[in-house]
This record gives sequence, structure tokens and C-alpha cells, in this order.
Amino acid sequence: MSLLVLLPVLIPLCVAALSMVAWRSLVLQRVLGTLGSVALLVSAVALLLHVDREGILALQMGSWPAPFGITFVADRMGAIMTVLAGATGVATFLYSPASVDERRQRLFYYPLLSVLLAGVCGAFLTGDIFNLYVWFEVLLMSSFVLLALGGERPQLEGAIKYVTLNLISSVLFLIAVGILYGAVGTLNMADLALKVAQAEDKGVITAVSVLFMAAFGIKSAAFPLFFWLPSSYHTPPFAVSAIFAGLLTKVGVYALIRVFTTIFTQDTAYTHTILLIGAGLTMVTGVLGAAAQFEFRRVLSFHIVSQIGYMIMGLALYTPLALAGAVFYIMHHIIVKANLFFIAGLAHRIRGTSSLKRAGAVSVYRVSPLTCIIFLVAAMSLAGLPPLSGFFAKLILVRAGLEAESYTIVGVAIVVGLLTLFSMTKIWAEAFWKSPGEAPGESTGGEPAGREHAERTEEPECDSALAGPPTAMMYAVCGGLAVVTVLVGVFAGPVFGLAERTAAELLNNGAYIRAVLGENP
Amino acid sequence: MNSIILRTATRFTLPLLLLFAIVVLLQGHNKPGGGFIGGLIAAAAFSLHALAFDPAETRRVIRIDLRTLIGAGLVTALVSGFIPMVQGKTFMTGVWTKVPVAMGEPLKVGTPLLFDLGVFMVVVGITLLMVLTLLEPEEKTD
Amino acid sequence: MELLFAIIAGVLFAAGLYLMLRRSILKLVMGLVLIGHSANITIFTAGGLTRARSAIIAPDATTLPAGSADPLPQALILTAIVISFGVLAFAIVLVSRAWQEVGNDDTDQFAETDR
Amino acid sequence: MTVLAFLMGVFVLAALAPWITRPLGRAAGWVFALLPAAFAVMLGTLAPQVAAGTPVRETLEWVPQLGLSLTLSVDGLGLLFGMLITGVGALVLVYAQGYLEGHEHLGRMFSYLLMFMGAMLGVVLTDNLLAMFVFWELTSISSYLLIGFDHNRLKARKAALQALLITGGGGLALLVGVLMLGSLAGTYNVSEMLAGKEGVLASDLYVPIAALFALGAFTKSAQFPFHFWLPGAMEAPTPVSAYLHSSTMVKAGIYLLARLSPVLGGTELWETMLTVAGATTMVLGAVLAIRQTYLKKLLAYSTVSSLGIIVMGLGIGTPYAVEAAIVYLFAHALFKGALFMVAGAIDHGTGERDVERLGGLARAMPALAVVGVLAALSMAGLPPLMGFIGKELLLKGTLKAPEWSGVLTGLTVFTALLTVTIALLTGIKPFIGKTLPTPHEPHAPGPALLLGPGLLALLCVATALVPSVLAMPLVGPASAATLGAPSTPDLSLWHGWTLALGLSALAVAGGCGVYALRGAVRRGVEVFGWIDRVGPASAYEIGLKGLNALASGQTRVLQNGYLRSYLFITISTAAGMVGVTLWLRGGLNLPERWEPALWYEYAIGALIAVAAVVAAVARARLTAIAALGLAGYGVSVMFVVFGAPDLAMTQISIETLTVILFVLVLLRLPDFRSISSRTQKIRDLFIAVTAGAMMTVLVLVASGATSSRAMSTWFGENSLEGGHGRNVVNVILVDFRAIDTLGEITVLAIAAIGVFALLRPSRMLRKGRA
Repeated sequence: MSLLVLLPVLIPLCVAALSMVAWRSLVLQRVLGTLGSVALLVSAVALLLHVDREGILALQMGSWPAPFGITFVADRMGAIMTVLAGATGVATFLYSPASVDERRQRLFYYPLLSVLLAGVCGAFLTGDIFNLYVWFEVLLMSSFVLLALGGERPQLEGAIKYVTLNLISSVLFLIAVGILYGAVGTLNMADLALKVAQAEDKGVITAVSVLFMAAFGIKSAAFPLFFWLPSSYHTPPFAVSAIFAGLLTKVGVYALIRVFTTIFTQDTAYTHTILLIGAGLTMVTGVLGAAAQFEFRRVLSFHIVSQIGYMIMGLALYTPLALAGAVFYIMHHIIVKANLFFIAGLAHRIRGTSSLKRAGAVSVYRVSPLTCIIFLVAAMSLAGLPPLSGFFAKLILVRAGLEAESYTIVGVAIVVGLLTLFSMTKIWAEAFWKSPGEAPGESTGGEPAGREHAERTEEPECDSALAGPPTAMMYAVCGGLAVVTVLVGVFAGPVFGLAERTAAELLNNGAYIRAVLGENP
Repeated sequence: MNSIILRTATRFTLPLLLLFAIVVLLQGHNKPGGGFIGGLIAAAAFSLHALAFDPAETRRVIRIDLRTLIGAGLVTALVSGFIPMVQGKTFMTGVWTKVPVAMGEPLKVGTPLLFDLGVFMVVVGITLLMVLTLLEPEEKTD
Repeated sequence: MELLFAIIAGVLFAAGLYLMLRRSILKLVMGLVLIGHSANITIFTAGGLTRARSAIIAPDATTLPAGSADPLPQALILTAIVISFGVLAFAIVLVSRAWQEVGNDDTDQFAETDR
Repeated sequence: MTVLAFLMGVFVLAALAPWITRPLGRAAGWVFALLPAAFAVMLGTLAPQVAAGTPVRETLEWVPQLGLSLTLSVDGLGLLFGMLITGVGALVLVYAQGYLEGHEHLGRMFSYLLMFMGAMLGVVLTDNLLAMFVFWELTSISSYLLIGFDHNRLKARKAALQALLITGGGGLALLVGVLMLGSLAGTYNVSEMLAGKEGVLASDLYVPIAALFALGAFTKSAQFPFHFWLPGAMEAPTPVSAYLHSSTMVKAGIYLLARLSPVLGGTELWETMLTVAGATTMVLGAVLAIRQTYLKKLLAYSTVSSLGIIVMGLGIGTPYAVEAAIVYLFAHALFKGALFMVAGAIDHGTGERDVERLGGLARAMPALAVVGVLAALSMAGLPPLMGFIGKELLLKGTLKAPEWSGVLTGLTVFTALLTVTIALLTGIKPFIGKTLPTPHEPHAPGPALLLGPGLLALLCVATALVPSVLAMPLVGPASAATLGAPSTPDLSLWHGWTLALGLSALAVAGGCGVYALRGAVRRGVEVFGWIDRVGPASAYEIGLKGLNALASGQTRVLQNGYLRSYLFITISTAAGMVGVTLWLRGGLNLPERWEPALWYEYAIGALIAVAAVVAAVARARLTAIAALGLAGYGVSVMFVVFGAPDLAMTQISIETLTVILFVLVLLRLPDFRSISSRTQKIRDLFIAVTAGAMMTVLVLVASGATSSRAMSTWFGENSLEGGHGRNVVNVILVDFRAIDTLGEITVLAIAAIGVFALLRPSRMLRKGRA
């Protein structure tokens, strides 16, 4: 049974190794990868069901006792994240043939995706802080290559910023791990939780925790460390940016949640206040950034930043309800955000452009009602409108904020929600409603003042997209994810119940410690 | 670098260096060394060969495609983790047996060594893939 | 000797950051190398410094004698070195490809898709 | 579960509508209307039970942990609104069939209308405030889609956005209010809140709660200063205006105020807020309406005015005033719905929208003329029509208002006067007098276009003639629910010679006078034109522009495209955070004394440092790369000295490989140039040195902290026995922590693929170009 913890990592890793051996056959790689992602999803669901029913599952690698070997642990948080990774993975594998040209596919596209999934799942399931660094590097490295694959100029420009800033993050992370080891002498997270609580010199620990915060802040694209994200996410093929948008920043958020609930709870008054301030600023700068954009995926990219703020807000408030809200928000956001990027690809295929200023070749509103419905579901969910998943996510967080009497952050969350709605309607009005005949004149939301918009009527187009009408599979993937969004809304009760149990588990790390270190650590 | 001396020297040093690499790989468990360093030495030997002759010749000498080598290395490392699972143990648990050797004490062989071999293969593969790709003349050699 | 190591780590870090903050992409990559060293030195020092007692069990012993170097930070650094080498190799090639595409080594020219 | 089933049925029909409209052909609207009609009948059968004071309740749990459940409760207020929504809705569906016959997107129109209808019904029928909010936001979204129905026109898109932002923004305020009230009262069910009313009123949170609810209601019901979106929303096709902007959506805010009056009302704050906002809106709406000549704009502004009247009535809060507000709401829904549809039929039949260019249409469209005149007379408040009863009650309410009754009565009479003018302009003038030429030959509306307004106009008469049968069962329980006390509004047409009757007559006479002098009056009220120029509407525009300017300004500063600036901010943030934390949280516990280093260690250290600095400042590439290599080799020597032979070997081989890669790849790049300015360099140097110093301090602090050596001891003891190896570092790598190494070689493999993938296509491409 305990092997379940390992499967979500081993499956994609084996698939990747096998597809690398089978580098000659593209079809084989695709089939292997897709089946692998399905298997990953199935194993992750099994893991979640098991963990939810039976409690935290821990596996000591190589049978070496914790904290000396490496432990893999699945609590509800990790299991939920794994399920989401599996779902995003399946969607991406299915969508990829319609989005990634054969030249890119031949350059190990499918093994790279599998490794990315392995890295992500490894990060979610490891119980060792240095091992977390290793999985981070695995997923980063594969994301570097996926981002640059194809080697077009926008991709390379974006990749340089993405790589540089993420490497800074990795170095900070590494340094933090080293110093933490020097200070408390262990790497196992459960053991760290014990040792940190016992440590005499809390000052150093807090300083290190802040270093972790900076490192993970970069990875999760929080203010003011988010620059790499809007620079790069709109450049690769749509399938790639979708899996990035869905999963990668959330790994950073996961790490923040993991570290600041399981390990560093020695000075929450200080650390979580920083988090709260960061959350508010992240929300605001992200949404303002989105308001200034006129390209489909760039709007979405800035929104990722903004919504990371909501998740961090949940962590920062540090109440059961707030954490449940953060968990719910993550679940909702991964599905919806990945879907919006998939839909961006769909709309690009139909319109022939991703610019919001230029009218497309045809009016999506006229020719493809299905695309319209799917987009509306995803976009309205993102904007937090009921009865979709995003509404509940926002509702829980706002309520948690009110109960914690943090009225400022509630106000920010509410206003940012409205602005999110604003930019979603901008995409809708410009990319869906606007007719081909219309001049690229004034936009619905008013024209931003500024020099570059006068100078640059032509937005740089990313030509990493395939042309031609959308395939049935694209509709299936986008529609499927939209259905999930609706279902999360309809079954918000059970989903929220799961989030509540997850939050309770996170706030009480005793069970985690016992599962890893045994009954009497 | 079309030097005859280098070519001749390389012909001799290549096997020697490879042998050395394997020694480093095998003794790594007890003395400084291991799959990673061994792999780098082997890769260096082949790189030297590539410099002396040309990358295409080196690829021919290696025979196996580097991409396959990398994949195979990963598979080997993973397999070493799966072997204990056959015996019902956890993934990556070390499994050891003693292999009698004609002279001297019996050699202890275990899955960690297999794992190290995987590391060795990957390191050789990736280093050569990088170096050869960079050295190769500007034409498609797929 | 901790002081010496701490200063080395600091100098490497500062030099690396300074290089990264320059506009040349080549310096960017060189900076990455230096801050990588700095991180390794940091782990090495934080794990505890021990002179010349490597973490190898002597042929006549079965355990590591007290006072030997802590093997764990070494293993961590080894992993980190190798990983950063992989990343670095990729970064070097990425930078050279970007230079070919953009035709300039000034990172300020890499801003086209960013506004 | 009948009500719930009907409600869900409306949504299901909305989902089906786009697909079945075309097959149904010209009958589509009529078929779709059957559902709301049946709904209305079903609600009608509940009337006796509701009148008896026992609301019909149905509950479906949704998210019980959050207190969210679909609790439907049909009480007096819900019944009145439900009847209006379903009744008018059915008529609008038929009307839309006639109005948009053959339109490409007729199916979507039906779908949006039905979705809106379902949402609106949800708002008025649910007892749970969270569920109500869910439906509330749904009405905003569906109205966004409806207003932007003519999606090709920029104006329509802008109007849709405006309505969405204002009502959506108000909705978010409402959400906060709902959550606050819910946690204060301990329940989200309004019917259960009454018990905790005292606690709510006494709480500190009462003022923000009341304000937030008012904000939500005022934005939705177009109260000043949020009124401007409503005239803007006239970009929508007429069926939409008739439905949303006269009889239903704009009344959602009023519904909310009425619904919560028993809980939140009765305080001075509540009454003042509502009375002031209502009175202001009432007068301003009427005055601004007079400036208009377009039929729908006239009606829109007069709707704003009427909404103000109702809010004012609720604000006054006396039984008289509240009853008046409810009755007026009922009357308004009938005559304004009819008038909008008449206006649409005129537009449809003639292509003309300007009242001053319309006249004498009674000859071409006699039936419509009868309808229009009846509705207009009701609006003007003439007997024997429902509008008259409403107005009489209202004047009575203001006359008996506890405070400011004189002012309120005066303003009401003034508004009534202008309303008469508007009624004359919109419902009567187009049909009488000289026939004016229109863009196309007038043709009479077909049955689909006539049914809706005809029936509503008929109801204007019938409800007034037999109020006890048609009006009383609806408005009585509704005002009782609002008041929280039994109520029987006096719906008779004749009360004797009262002051109210006199004022009414005055208003009618004055209204006719203004109508006669409308040219001059219009020029006169141009004085108020500034309200449109610098008022809330332009504030909205300025706000939107400001938002965009702020957004692009912020983005230009932050996301400026310069990697060095990103790095600078990132590094300063990280260094600043750590530094401040060390300072604030007392982490600066440095060891008391350091073990000195040996001379050769100093020498190696100096070598590394100098090499690093040289690498950083070198002018030539080769120097820099050589220095870089030197620093790396120095580090490996350090590793040797401090007992890490494996590390040293790895470091040396990696360093060599790195230098080779640098030489192979990077020497193709141009040589260094000095491109940064002096200030930049100094700034960068400063932050780099600061961060470096931070590192030094951190390392010192960490090495000073006493940590257990349990890990290394355990490894030392178990390496040979458990791991069968004497090189502990290697045993850790391939056994104890083999997973790390597995990840590491994966990274390497991916890196190699990356190198390969990046270099291959470039070669192919370059070949292609050559």
C-alpha cells in the first residue's frame, strides 16, 4: 500500500526513461506518455482516497529509518496536489499533438513533459527538504527546455529571464537548506518540525525561514519577485504554457504552505505578517499588470500572479478556514488556469491571432458557440462568479479574512476580484465579441494612456502556434476541464470538506511527524 | 587538430582511460570515486578521441546512440530500485550478494552498484552528447 | 576558519551578483557559476568544517571515527554541483542561441516580448 | 420540491434554447413562454397559503459548512416578485420572438433571457442570503450578455461592461455585507435573522453592514450616483430593456432593501440613507428624462426616477409609505413594461426613435395606440388605472411622513408632474396629432409584438378596477413581509376629496403644461447637463482611464523588460528581507570566538576571492573565464584541505568541463563592452556587496549555531554494515539518499537534451537560410 506514495513519481519517470530509449518513434512516445499520465492520475486518485480515509502515508526510501534516509510522505495536501498534477498532465498530453509542431515533438517533447510531471509530483510528495530541492531542479530543468524548445526569438528572450530568476531562487533555496542543516542538523521535514520547535536560537531560524520565503516567493511569482512569469509564459506553444500556468507556480505555493505550516511555525506573528503584506501587493500588482495587457496569454499570465496572492493570503491568515480557502483556491486555480491557456490556443486557431487589439479573422462569437461557453465558464470562474469553483474559493477566503478581522486584505481581495472580472470581460469583448470588420480602434475597457501603445499598433505575435481549425481533441480537453470547473462548483460541499480536513491536518503537524518518525519521535 | 601524434596517442590512451574510469566507478563505494567521476573520465577519453579524429568517428566507435545511452542509464538506475521490490522490499533498498572471485576475498555486489552504473552511463551519455553536438560540423547528422 | 569561509562565500556571492547585474549575457552566465560556488561553500561551512579527516572508513575499522568530516553536506554539495553543472551547460547554450537570434549580447535588447 | 423543480427547469430550458430555437421556427418564443407562464400559475396557486402567512419552504443543501443552502421560501414578497418575473417574462419571450424574428442569434437571446429569468427568480425566492448572492451575480452576468447582444457595436460592448462593473462592484460589496451579517446573526437565512435583530442593530458592524447592503442595492437599482448605467444599458434590444430595465433586474435592489428592512431597517441610518438616495434619484431621474427625446432613453430615465420613488417609500418606513412603495412597484412594472414594448414596436414598425419626429401613428397602428395610451395614462397616474392608486398612496405616505414631510411631498408632486409629461411624450404623442414621415412606412405590429404590451395595459386597468381580486393577493402579503406586520393597503380608486387628490390633479395639470412648453423646459433643464459631463458617468470614464493609466504605468515601471532590473529588485528584496529579519528578530548571534585558519588556507581563500573579483571586473573574456576557472579550482583545493576528496574530484572535473564549454560556445560571442553607466555600476556594486555581506553573516550565524551531529554519526556507523561501503559520501549518494541522485541524473539527462535540442534546430535553420 505504501508504494502508492511513490507511484506518482515513478510512473512518469519510468515513462520518460522508456520514451527516451524509444526516441526514434514519435507515436510510441506519445502513447507511452499519454498512458503514463493517465496511470499517474489514477494512482494519484487512489493515493488521495487512501490518505483521506486512512491517514498520512509515509514510505522510507531504501528502508533506511527516518530521518536518515529520504522519506516520501503523502498527506492530504500532497495527495491533492498530485491529483491535480495528474489531471493537468492528462489534459496536456491529449492537447499537445494539436498544439506542438512535429519538429518540437521530435526534440524529446514527450519525455520532457513526463519528467516535468515526475518533478512536480516528487516535490509534492517528498518529506525531505533537500530532496525537495532536487525535485525542484528536475521540474525546473525540464521546464527550461520545454520553454526554449523550438528556439524562436520570443521564446529565447523569455527563457533567459525565466532561467536566470529561477536559478537565483534555486541558489537561495540551496543556501537556505545548507544553513538550516547547519543550525538544526537534519533535513527530514518532520524531524525539522521537531528540531525547529526545540531550537534555542529562534532568530536564525526565522532568518532562514525568510530566506525560504524569498526562494519560494520567486518560484510562486509573488510580488515583487514575479517578473520571470509574464516575460515568458506567453511564448511557448499553448500546451506548454498551459501546464506551466496550471502547475509550476503552484509548486512554489505548495512549498510555501508546506514549509510555513509544517516546519516554521515558531514566529508566525512575524513571518505570516510578511506573507500577508506580500499577498496583498501580489494581488494588486498582478491584476493591474493584466489590465495593461492586450494579448490573450499575457493577460492570463499576469492574472496568475494576482491569484497567487489569494493563495498566499490564505496561508498568511493562518486560520483553519483561511487555509482551507487556500487549498480550495489552488484546486480551483490549477484547473481553470490551465484551461484558460488551452482555450487561448483554441481561440488562436479560430481567430488566427492572440492580439486583443486586432480583430481576428472571424468572430468567435459567431462561428463557435462552444468555445464561447467554455471560455465563459472558465473566465467567470476565474473572476470568482457563482456558481463556479472560483466563487467558492473567493468566498471562503473573504469570509476567513472577515473572521480574522483583516479588513484591509478583504478589501483588496474584493477590489481585485472586480478588476479580474474587468480583464476577463476585456478578453471576451475583444477576442470573442468583436467582429472581423472592425478597425483596431478603441477597446471596450478604454484605451490605456502611454507611449508604447501609440507606437506599437502591432503586437509581437508568437508564432509557436499551429494553424488551421481546432481539432476535436482541443474541444474535448477544454470542455472537459470546464465541466470539472462546474462540477467543483456544484459539489462545492464535499470539495470544501476535503479542503477543511486538509487545512486541519496542515495546522496540526503532529500526525505528519508521527507518520514519518514513528509514534515516539 | 589533425595531429598524427595525438591520434596515435589517443589510440593507446582511450582503452587505458576507459579502464581507469571503470576502476574509479567500481572502487567508488570504498574509496573516493564513483559513477559520476568515472563517467566524466570516460567521457573525457572519448572527447579526446573526438578531438583527435572527428565526432562522427567517435560516434562510430561508441556504436550506441547517445540518446539511447542516456535513456538506458536512467532505466538501469530505476531498475536497480525495482529489484528489491521483487523481494517485497521498499523501492531502492540495497540488495547484496557475494560473488566468489578466483583469487582473494569474494566481491560484494549490490543494487547500489548497479545504480552507480546507471549514473555512469548517464554521465557518459550527457557529457558526450553535449561535447559532440558542440564539436560537430555545421550540418545535420541525424 | 569559519570566518575565512564565510568571507569567501560572501565575496563569491557578491562577485557573482555583480556579474549578473551587468548587461552582457556572457557575464550573466559567469555570475551563475560564482554564486553556485558560494552556495556550495555555504553548505560546506554550515555543515561544520573538519581538517583533513575525510569521511572514509579506514580498512581496519567498521565505523567512522569521531572528528571525521560530516559526509552529509559533502553528499549534498556533490548533488548540487552536478545539478548546477547541468543547468549551467544548458544556460551557456541558451545564451549563445539567444545571441544568435537577437544578434546582440546586451540583455537590454531582450525586451521585445516583455512590454 | 415543485418550486425548485420549476426553477431548475428554467435553467435547463436556457441551456437548451440555442439548440432548439431554429427547429421550433416562429413558434419558439411562444413555446418557451409556456414554462414561465406555468410557473406563474403555479405561484398563483400558492397565493392563498402565502396570504395566510405560512411561506412555502423547500431546502436543498449545497455547502452546509459555509451555511450555503438552496433554501427556497415563497412568502409575500417572493410571490409578488415571482409573479412579475414569470408573468412579464413570458410576455417578453413572446415579444422577443416578434421583435427579433429571423435574427441570427435569436436562440441565444432566448437562452440569455431564460438564464436571467432563472437567476432573478432565484434572487427573490431564496431565503438564504448566500444563495441569493449566487443568483444576484448570475443576473449581472446574464444582463452583461444581454446588453452586449449587438456585439458588433462598440457602444453596446461598452454599455454592457459599464453595467457589469457597476452592478458587479456593488455585488461584491453586498457579498462582504452578507458575510458580515451572516456571521453576526449566526445564520444566512433571513427568516431566522429576525430573532437576532437586536444583536445586529447593537453591533459595531451594523453601520458597515447597512452601508454595504445599501451599496449593493443602490448600484443594482440605479440609485444616484450609480444611476447612469441604466440609460446606457438601452443599447440592448428592446425586449431586454422591457424585461431587465423596467420590471425586473433593476428591482432586485429594491427587493433586497425590502427583504432586509425587517432585519436592518427601523434605524435612523437606514431610513435617512434610503430616503435621501431615493428622493434625490427620484427628482434627478425625472429632470434628466425631460432632456431626452429618444423614446427608450426617456423611459430609462423615468425608470430611474420611479426606482427612486420606491426606495424613498421604503426609506420613510411608515406602513403607509411602505405599502405605497410596494403598490407603486407593482403598478410601475405593468405600465413601464408595456411602454417599453410599445416603444420597441414603434421603433420596429417605423424605424424612428425620436419622439419629436413621431406623430399620428394611431392611424397606422390603432391597436398599439390604445395600448400605449392606456399605459401612459397609468404612468401619468390617472384614474381608473393602477398608476393612479399607486400615486395616491404615495402622496398619502409622504404627507404622513414623520419627518420632512413637506419637502418630500413637494418633491414627489414635482416628480409626478414631470412623470405626466414623460407619459404624454412616450405613450401618447407618437400616436396623435399630425402624421410625421418616418424612415420606413409604418406597419402595425403582429400578434407577438402586441400581446405583451396589450396584456400589461389591460392589467393596468383590471387591477385597478377589481383590486381585491388581482392586486390585493399580491401586494398585501408583500407589504406585510416588508413591514414585518400584517398589512392591507387601501387600494380603492376613490377616497373622497383629499389633499392627495388635489396634489394629484395639480401634477397632471402641471405635467400637461410642461408638455406644451417642453421646448423651453428642455433648454431650461440643460442647466443640469453638467451632471452628465462631470457627474458620475464621467467619473466612471475617468476612473476607467485612470485605472488603465495606472495599470500601464505600473507595468512599464515594474515589468520593463530589462533583466538587470528584475534581478536587481529580486536580489534587493531577498537580501532586504533576510537582513531586516536578522535585525528585527535577534538572529545576529555570532560565535564568540573563531578558530583561526592556517596560512595556506588564507592563501587559498585569498586566491579564490581575488579570482572572483577579477572575473567580475575583467575587461577581456579570456581573462574572465580563466579567473572563473581559477576560482573553481581554488574551491576544490579547499575541499581537499577540509576532508572532501570526492567533492574535490568532482569539482575539478566539472570545472574543467565548464571551462571547455565556455571556450567552445561563448568565445563566439562578442567581447565585453562597457555599457552600464557609472551610477548603475555603483548601484549594482552596492547591492551586490550588501547581499554578499548578508551571506557572510548568515554563514557565520549558522556555523555558530550548535547543531547535533546525530546524522553524520549515524551515517558513519551504518555505512559499512548497512551500505557495504567504506566511502560514506558515496554510500549516501547511491544508497541512503539515492533518490537525490536519481533526480540529479534526471536533471543532467534533461540538460543534455536541452543542449541538443537548442543546437540542432539552429543548424537546420541556418542551413535553410544559407
